[in-house]
Amino acid sequence: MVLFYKDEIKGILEALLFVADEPLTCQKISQVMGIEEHTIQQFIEDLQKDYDQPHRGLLVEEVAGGYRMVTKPQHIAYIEKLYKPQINPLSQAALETLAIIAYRQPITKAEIEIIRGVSVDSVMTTLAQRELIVEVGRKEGPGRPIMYGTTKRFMEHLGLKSIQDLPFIDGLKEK
Amino acid sequence: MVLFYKDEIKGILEALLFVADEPLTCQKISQVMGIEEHTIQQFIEDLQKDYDQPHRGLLVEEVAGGYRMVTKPQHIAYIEKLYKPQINPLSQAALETLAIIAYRQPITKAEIEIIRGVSVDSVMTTLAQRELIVEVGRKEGPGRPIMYGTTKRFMEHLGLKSIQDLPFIDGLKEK
Amino acid sequence: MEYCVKLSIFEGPMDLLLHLIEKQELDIYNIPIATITEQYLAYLKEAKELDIEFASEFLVMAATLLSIKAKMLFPKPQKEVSENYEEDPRKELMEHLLLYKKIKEATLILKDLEKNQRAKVCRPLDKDKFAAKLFTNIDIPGLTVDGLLAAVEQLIKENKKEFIQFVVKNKYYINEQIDVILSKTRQYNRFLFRELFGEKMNLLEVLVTFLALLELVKMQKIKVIQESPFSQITIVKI
Repeated sequence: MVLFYKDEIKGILEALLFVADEPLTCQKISQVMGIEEHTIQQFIEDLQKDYDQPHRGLLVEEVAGGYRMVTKPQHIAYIEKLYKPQINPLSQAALETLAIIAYRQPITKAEIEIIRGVSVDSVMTTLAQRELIVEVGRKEGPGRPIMYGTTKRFMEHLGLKSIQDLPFIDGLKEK
Repeated sequence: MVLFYKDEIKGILEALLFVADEPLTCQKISQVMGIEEHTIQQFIEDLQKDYDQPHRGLLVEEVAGGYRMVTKPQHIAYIEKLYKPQINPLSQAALETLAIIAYRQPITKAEIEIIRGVSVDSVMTTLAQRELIVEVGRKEGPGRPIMYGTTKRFMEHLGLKSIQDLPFIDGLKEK
Repeated sequence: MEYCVKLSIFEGPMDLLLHLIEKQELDIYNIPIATITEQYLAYLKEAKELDIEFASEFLVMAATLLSIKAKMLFPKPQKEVSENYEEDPRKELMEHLLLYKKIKEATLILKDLEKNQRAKVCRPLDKDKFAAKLFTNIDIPGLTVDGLLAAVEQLIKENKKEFIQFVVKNKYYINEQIDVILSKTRQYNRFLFRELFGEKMNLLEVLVTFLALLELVKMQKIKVIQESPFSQITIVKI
């Protein structure tokens, strides 16, 4: 058992919630801080009360059995304004790669590289980050390479229903 | 001009700093919120005072001409228990090379090699990959060699407000 | 003197030289060059270093030291020395050492700053991923059916065999689309590519129609106009 000042516990809790990239359970925080879970629970409730005040822009929400720090919903318009100009258009290389994946999925990176004749590492990373493509399985055979396909988000962007709606998939699958 | 409650401004500021992925300038915040820069400045100072309180785990630091939200240094031990920050410290060779570039910029690779007495090829590549240095022009004279300088990322890495914020070392800056 | 350390603990010959000088509290402004050369060479001899490239940088310094030592031993004849100024052979090395010493100081400062900064952690945030979540319903600029078609066009232009194979495999369907386009040209002299589709078009249909379009252009039945990349494609009857 570690001894803390009350303020210190709140500060550490706030710092932990800030850096966590997924909801934190009381159990996890308890392990990290060496404090009992029910104490953590109390302090989180205390923290939530602090955050409730109108001059605070964040809140601590309970989600999926844990807690996470998010912005208050009323500020979303400003966050969108901050982010919107930062969304870059897709490059020609990204569009070409996306076109190949869309028509030939599931397809491995090596197969895409054969078609495009260049390395597609960074382009694939960009497309995956933007949630336009996703790993859909592994190809049988040596090395069992990862196969990629397009996402629901990709379909939404193009106003299309779903991958299953595409005809002639069988014809595309063979080479 | 938009009308806000004082509390609301602070809340929005907190939310914006929370979601930003790089230091936010007052100018940028001013654009997003439609409030004058000097008002933003005042509210950031106000926010910084709030964060100074011992029960808060975060702070708003001025870095590279903007502001960003980070955890307080005294909580690092708990954060490291939860999550390994992915930023690796620089090697001695990289730090030494970076020190030369920071204090003598703009400077060519050959000039750095004379000072260090060793080849700096691989170190320069590392520094460039980490976006800590960048080509800033070419030197007049034979071969017009590339000159290097430090970047905004460099200031962020070391927590400098601006390049003038580097501690003064007598006789180092001029040649 | 004991030489139990490796050369690689030093950042280079300057670092070693500075280390020897500071360890013995020698005066940089008046370096006992014979002594320091001897110590430096002894160090090189004892240090069992296998990396020749690294060691060679230390040897360059050894040569410099020996040359300075030689100049000190054999001063220039009296008449060649200018009246009011006598060049010290150590001057350049002295200035270099002073500068390097300051760089070491600067390095320590940077190291401290880095250490302090590493104790403050930013939120791990993937901008693109975050933006993707924020704007699920907003178009990514450039990602339109037309944009994708432009990319396909580019691929075909570059003669990618995979796509040609695809064209061959779907010949029948392409012929069907050729008929669709031709029947439309009988009604209109000029229309938009987009008008060939209903509101719900599917991607493959768009692609095949596009290929049919290229086929018709080749057959010189139609002309295709696109003002700029990603803009609307206009079909004109010839």
